[in-house]
Amino acid sequence: MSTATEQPRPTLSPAPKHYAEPKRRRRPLLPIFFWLVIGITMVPIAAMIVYSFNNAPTSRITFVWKGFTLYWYRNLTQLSGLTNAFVVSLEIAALSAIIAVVIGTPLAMSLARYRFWGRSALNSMVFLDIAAPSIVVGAASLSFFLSINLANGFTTILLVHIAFNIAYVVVVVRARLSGMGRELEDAASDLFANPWVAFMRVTLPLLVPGLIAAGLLAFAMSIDDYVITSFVAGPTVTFPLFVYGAAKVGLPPQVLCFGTIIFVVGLTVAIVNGLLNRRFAQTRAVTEDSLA
Amino acid sequence: MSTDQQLYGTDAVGDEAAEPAAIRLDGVSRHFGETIAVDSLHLELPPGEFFSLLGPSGCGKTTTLRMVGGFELPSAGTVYLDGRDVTGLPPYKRDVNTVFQSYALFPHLNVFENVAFGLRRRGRLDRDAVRRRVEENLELVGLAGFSKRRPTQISGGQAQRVALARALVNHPKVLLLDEPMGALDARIRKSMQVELKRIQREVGITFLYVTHDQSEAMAMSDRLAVMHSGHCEDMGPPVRVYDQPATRFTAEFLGSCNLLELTVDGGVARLADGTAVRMPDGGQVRSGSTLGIRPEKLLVGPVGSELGGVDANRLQATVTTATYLGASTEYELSAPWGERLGAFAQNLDPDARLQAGDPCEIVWDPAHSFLLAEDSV
Amino acid sequence: MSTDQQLYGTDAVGDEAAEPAAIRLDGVSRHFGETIAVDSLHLELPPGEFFSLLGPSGCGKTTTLRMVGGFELPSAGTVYLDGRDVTGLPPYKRDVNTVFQSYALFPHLNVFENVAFGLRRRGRLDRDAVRRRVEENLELVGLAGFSKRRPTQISGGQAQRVALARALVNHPKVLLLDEPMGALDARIRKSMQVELKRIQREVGITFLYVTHDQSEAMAMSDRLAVMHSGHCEDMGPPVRVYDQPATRFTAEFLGSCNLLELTVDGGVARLADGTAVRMPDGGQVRSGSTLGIRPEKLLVGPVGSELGGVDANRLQATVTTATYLGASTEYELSAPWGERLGAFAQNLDPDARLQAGDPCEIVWDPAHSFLLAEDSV
Amino acid sequence: GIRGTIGTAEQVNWHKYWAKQHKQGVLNFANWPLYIDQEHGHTKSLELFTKATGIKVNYQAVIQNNAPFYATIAPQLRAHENTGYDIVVITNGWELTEMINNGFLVELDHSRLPNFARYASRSVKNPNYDPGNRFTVVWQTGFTGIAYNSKIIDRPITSFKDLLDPKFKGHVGMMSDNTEVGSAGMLALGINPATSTPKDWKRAAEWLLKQRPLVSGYYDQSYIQYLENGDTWISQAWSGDVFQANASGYKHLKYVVPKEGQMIWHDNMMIPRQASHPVDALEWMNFYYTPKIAAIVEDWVNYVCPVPKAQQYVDKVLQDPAVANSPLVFPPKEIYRRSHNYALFGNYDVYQQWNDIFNPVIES
Amino acid sequence: MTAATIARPRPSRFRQWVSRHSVPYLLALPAGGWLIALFIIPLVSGLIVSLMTGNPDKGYTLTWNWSIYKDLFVGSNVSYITFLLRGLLYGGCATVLTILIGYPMAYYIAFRVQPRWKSPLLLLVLLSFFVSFVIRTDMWAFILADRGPFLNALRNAHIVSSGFHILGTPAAVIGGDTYNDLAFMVLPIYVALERIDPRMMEAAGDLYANRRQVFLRMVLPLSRSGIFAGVLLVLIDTVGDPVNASLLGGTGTYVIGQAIQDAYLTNQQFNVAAALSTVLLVVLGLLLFTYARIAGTENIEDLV
Ligand SMILES: Nc1ncnc2c1ncn2[C@@H]1O[C@H](COP(=O)(O)OP(=O)(O)OP(=O)(O)O)[C@@H](O)[C@H]1O
Ligand SMILES: Nc1ncnc2c1ncn2[C@@H]1O[C@H](COP(=O)(O)OP(=O)(O)OP(=O)(O)O)[C@@H](O)[C@H]1O
Ligand SMILES: [Mg+2]
Ligand SMILES: [Mg+2]
Repeated sequence: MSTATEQPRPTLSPAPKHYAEPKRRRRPLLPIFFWLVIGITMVPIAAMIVYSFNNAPTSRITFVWKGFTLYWYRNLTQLSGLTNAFVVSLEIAALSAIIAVVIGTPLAMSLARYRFWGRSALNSMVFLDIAAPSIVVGAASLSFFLSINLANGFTTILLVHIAFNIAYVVVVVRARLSGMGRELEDAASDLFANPWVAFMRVTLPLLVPGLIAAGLLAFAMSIDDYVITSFVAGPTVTFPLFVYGAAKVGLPPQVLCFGTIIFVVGLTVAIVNGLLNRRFAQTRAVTEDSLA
Repeated sequence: MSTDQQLYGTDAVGDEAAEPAAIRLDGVSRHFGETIAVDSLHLELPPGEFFSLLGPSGCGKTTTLRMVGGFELPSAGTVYLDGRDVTGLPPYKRDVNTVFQSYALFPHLNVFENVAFGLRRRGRLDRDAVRRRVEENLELVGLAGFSKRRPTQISGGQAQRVALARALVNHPKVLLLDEPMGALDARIRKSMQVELKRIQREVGITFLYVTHDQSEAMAMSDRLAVMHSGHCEDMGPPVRVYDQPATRFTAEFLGSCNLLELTVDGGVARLADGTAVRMPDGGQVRSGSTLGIRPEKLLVGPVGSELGGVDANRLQATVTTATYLGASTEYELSAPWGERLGAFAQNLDPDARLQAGDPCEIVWDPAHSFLLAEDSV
Repeated sequence: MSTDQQLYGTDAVGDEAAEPAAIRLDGVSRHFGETIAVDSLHLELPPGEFFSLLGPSGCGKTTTLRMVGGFELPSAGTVYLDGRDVTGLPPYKRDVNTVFQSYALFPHLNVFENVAFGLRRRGRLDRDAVRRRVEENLELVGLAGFSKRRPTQISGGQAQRVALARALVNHPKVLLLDEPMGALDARIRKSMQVELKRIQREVGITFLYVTHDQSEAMAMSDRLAVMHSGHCEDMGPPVRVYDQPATRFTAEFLGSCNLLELTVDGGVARLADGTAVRMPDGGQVRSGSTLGIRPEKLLVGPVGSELGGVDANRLQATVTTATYLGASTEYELSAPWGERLGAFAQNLDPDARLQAGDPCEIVWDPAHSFLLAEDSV
Repeated sequence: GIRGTIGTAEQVNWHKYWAKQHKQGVLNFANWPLYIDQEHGHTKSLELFTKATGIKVNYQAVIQNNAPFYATIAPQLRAHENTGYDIVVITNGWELTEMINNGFLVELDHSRLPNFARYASRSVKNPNYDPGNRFTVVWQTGFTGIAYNSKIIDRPITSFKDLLDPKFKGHVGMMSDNTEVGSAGMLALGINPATSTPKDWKRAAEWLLKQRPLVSGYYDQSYIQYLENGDTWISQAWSGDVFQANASGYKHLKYVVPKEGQMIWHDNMMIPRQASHPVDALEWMNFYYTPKIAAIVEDWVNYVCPVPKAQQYVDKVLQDPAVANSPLVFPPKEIYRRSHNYALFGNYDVYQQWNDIFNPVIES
Repeated sequence: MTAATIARPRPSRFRQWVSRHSVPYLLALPAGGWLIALFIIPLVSGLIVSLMTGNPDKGYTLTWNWSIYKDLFVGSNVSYITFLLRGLLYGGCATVLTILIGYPMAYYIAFRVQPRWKSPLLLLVLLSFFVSFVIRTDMWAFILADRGPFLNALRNAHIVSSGFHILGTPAAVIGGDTYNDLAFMVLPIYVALERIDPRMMEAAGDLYANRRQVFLRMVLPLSRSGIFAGVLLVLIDTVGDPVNASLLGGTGTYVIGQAIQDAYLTNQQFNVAAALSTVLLVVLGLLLFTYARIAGTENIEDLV
């Protein structure tokens, strides 16, 4: 207890966030409200999953329950348009996520690790990139591509998706880095590791969960984007664009199947990553505490 | 609870008839699942006393305090505040205030509003009265000019004073302090101790003070209790507890201590190498009981220096290490039978200090040593 | 830099001819925008020395260390290691290793890999050699069995040892330690100090040790430098610096200290109330210069007790507060002219202790006091 | 600056062009949703085509509306790049005119479209917007008239004037497409849209604004749902939708050809200029213009069939008299006589004028 | 200092300076360049295009036609101002709703559940994000359709009149916005609440504040930054959003987002579209800036 910190340090010494048994009485309003809202948010998801199994007569979803079937899953790829759209979305999401992580991580490092002229400008740019309304971003990008007479399509979608994914990657990775503290890199270079080796041997391994998280976030953001894409897509059709179009006249059941599949996959990935993070959490905690 | 009373011989239990104790814990326990944080604790604080809970980390000090403050409910036992059973009352219904280890100042309020918070909640005073009360309490802790500052704009020591004022302004019957100096550095800490003591004397209310720093506890308390894994090891005035600890744990926790095994033959107590030693008066020694001597009670000098009185105990030894600490020197000595002893000498002339390897003479007055019965060991 | 040498009278400067200093800082400065963290600092460490940088928070200790380690570039001045100018070299090209305040162990590597890290990077040894070196260094810090543990699975003290081993395993010419004990609690800290000193003696390499805990510095260092807002206030062996501090700051930083204004008339130095006082030998006193006496050098006794030698200085005073600290008692005394003095007495018999309000006699040997020229004040 | 469309057309020798092209076995077909036969997701017509010609069809229902779709492909067309489609289906209207005027379309080689010559109905040959079918052949024709809910409205509906009946306040549905709305307005005033002038348009707009308070909404393709569930009692409607509604159990919905007449429109197949499989596209057009295939498609789509001979096939082979005998699917001559074409917009400014007049009616 | 050590030449301080100081720029270059080229420049070019005149036939040329901003909102035959205000209104309502609904949820997770349950509950809140935005919006349209199971049930139970419908009403649009952005509000508020030291609340209790007062005087003020972050995210996202309006809305709920889309993607009035989006950006910027001033929130960047 004899460190010379002048400021009080609130996080030290175990402070129970919750009271263990014996409890004081509490009316269970909060939990009821919470679960009610959660329940409501589940409705459309449930509907999607349920109706993806509905044995609809026509190839539009209908309210009447005509019995359980796996038909739509078995004929998932029947609508070439839908399948193409989905594949395009996957490609763009994967590419944009990977590229965003690859070029976004260095930016995060320079923002988290160095003080330099123009840093705050960069920071605000990243912030603005997240904050700007997608309708504006989409419109602006389209005006840009029009003015340079670049025909819209797969490329333009990819370019723009990378642009907005960079911001998400930077935010996630930067948080991770500042959580890590630069001491470890100092230690590495003190132990004869040149900057590159220090990065490969120390920073990167500790960053991996952060990078995964960032990548997943970017992927999700990209595969789910409608507004921006709708401007720069040209004739290319992504999954959300297809769904939006089909929505006007009634969705084909396969859309729900794809939706359900995305849902299940995404959920599992998220849970796995969560567990991963939990494992890394302790290590991060240690480095953080030692900095306090 | 009788057993405890015999053991601790507390002097407070008798006079319930007169005026009720400011705080009384009656066999209070607190379990967290498996861990027993506090184990049927009995305490009794007469009004106006400065009482310290002293103990290693995790021994249950904070939990005890939190139960008095009403932040935890006891798993068993009763909490009385001047005679009234408050075991179930929520904090905001208790006439008690707390200074938290991390101060827990409200970051969104300035110093004045922080201090005024309690008064406003109670709403017994009009605005001016509140202002006056707050002003005078800031005065009291020597922060007259700081009303408008935000908690982020003041130093740790000042934050500490604000927390104190925020509690005192409500004139509580009892003030609870959980390691209030924990976050301060040695220097500020020292001055705050004096400050705190002064304030307590001025306002004259009961302080229940939690710390794991024994010198802090001894410097400030009228009485202190040494806690160990949830129960009370020893209780009494600092001098008594330091010079005549009831248990080995207390002896060692309150500062380093030489503990020597004794054997008895022919009614004479002897050390490991058979040297006969005089006992403190009234200590009836049995084989297997332990003799305790505090390092500062061991006088160390070059061989043949005539230290101590005629009836002092004497030993020959050699210095193994001498650590210079500025104001004093700490010696590690090896006794004839090989055991290591610690001694502690105030520095006067530099050349009088012994160096590692020097042979030396150790002397202590029997009255300065104490006995531990083996059962307490 | 000549001036500094006179001022510090360091003993290291002479023998450069023989072998180059392990570390030499030549007018090194470091600015961070406005703040001057380090201000043209001169240092010179002979090989094998245990040297401490001591100073309050923010005085530039860490920055100095970081410049030696190569983590910061000096704004001006030169850094020599082993006589070689390394001012511009990055850390990984310097034959220096650091024990960081927070240890900075690699959380994703186990203890063994942490320690092996440096050797692997240099790649001068084959796998077995590395294994042997790591094993023996873990041995050295007493963590033989811990190779497979992760940093999260060991205690603070152990982490500290790992950090030490990780640095030592590279056999650096110089070891830098930045408050290595900062995060440890008092008890472990004590044992680590002894441990560290032992290890330094065994490996015999130069230690540059940063701390703000003066007792730690004095206990361990061969020499220490007291830093204050970026420049060096005093430098020398602990005893010298403590007993004969060069400046007021040093005197007060190294432990509490009574500083008395002197006036001279008729060639005799007098205190505020005119009492004549004997000076330490060789101190030429001028009016306005200050007399310093450490509290432990002030003997306090009941009036008429025959303390001290014949040529000791004597004063009558009264006890204002007596703080019991177990091993010792701290007195606050009021001198006849009203000034407050601090005194410090080892506790022997409890009844010999003075209480607040008692009149008393203060005695000190002139040799135990020291003079500060007013310019240094 | 942003490049415009005018002057981007270049002279092409179409004989040379077609001489260079040959079949590649792939066809990218961009069409509207629910606009081709679907049986549990299988499209018989296309499967037959693939079986017959070995051309794999990549059918994409990506066209929601003419204008948006045209806007998405326009940049490519201007830049003379491939839009990725070999056939697109677009209604006669400004977008189509635009594409023809600017040379965004491949001139069809009718020597390879014998079936069109043989089977196509006179109504789809040599239309005013594409004389001689140089660039387009019709996919489906449709009528825009009035539909009403005979359960609620007991009196007969005969005229656009009925859309002005205060009794129907809040239950009148109109189209959100400004061409449809505008045309309806003019028919109501007895003006033939095909020959109308901006002055007529303004009068129509006034009539529509007068009617606005009665209107419950200006709907896109979802208008039919509002009719079916009774939210709207009377509405502007497309013949095919009403027919499908009748087929799926909403017998009480009646389609009326108002006495002022109705609008007729054609959705046309065409080949974008830089399409990479024009020969395959022609083969499909030719294949489609056979009674059998037209019938298969028609039996599901229920608009107006461009191939009269398909009627027998629907009747005899597909055993679907309801469709076969419907005057809406295989209309008699006099129905055509009472049908009017849309106004033709020579250039963008005219079209813009139209928008400026009619958008305020709809957008609000 | 032996002659040897003095004589040894020292490496150029300048070179080291450069080598050390160029690192951050090199690291920032790829992504920074990307953002400038494909985010900043487009934003600017959006402004430029808005100052062009022409039509898709003739093309558009830059004529610095500032008057377009006046023409759009003053005496235009299409009342864009209405669409803008409508967008702001819907966005505002949705934002308020997300606060009212999201705050209790965040509070529940932050203070009322055991630590090990927190991340699972957060995941629940985020669950809807695992379904494509358009799908989940359209599923609402599907469920709430006038002849859909939900309304039929209500009608059969005679809870609502046969004329009653949800789709096409502003309520539907606002509801959709609220549903889609709820998590954007819950997360930042949760983070802010997590930062509150529980002992702070105990201290309040210790100073005679009952639970209501603890909330009003401690928790709410301390979670302000979280609310601000939430408002930032939700408002920005909902004001411009065309999807909810067009899938759940009707003819009376036409908003600025749709106007921009139609101007670009239907009528090809590039200059109009660009102008509208520029206006939207500016209006939102001003709104949030003033709010930041009022709420006195420090450094907005931290919130993301
Ligand atoms: N809310 C809680 N849930 C579970 N265990 C708890 C809780 N609070 C305290 N404990 C346990 O009870 C024991 C006593 O805790 P307490 O905080 O009272 O010790 P302490 O004496 O205050 O320690 P320190 O000096 O470090 O503050 C410890 O073992 C601690 O782990
Ligand atoms: N990277 C930096 N940027 C700006 N100022 C700095 C930086 N590092 C240190 N300083 C300033 O330089 C001065 C010295 O800092 P330094 O860390 O060396 O002090 P210190 O003696 O190590 O203090 P402590 O004992 O608290 O570690 C301080 O005022 C600090 O604020
Ligand atoms: Mg505690
Ligand atoms: Mg430091």
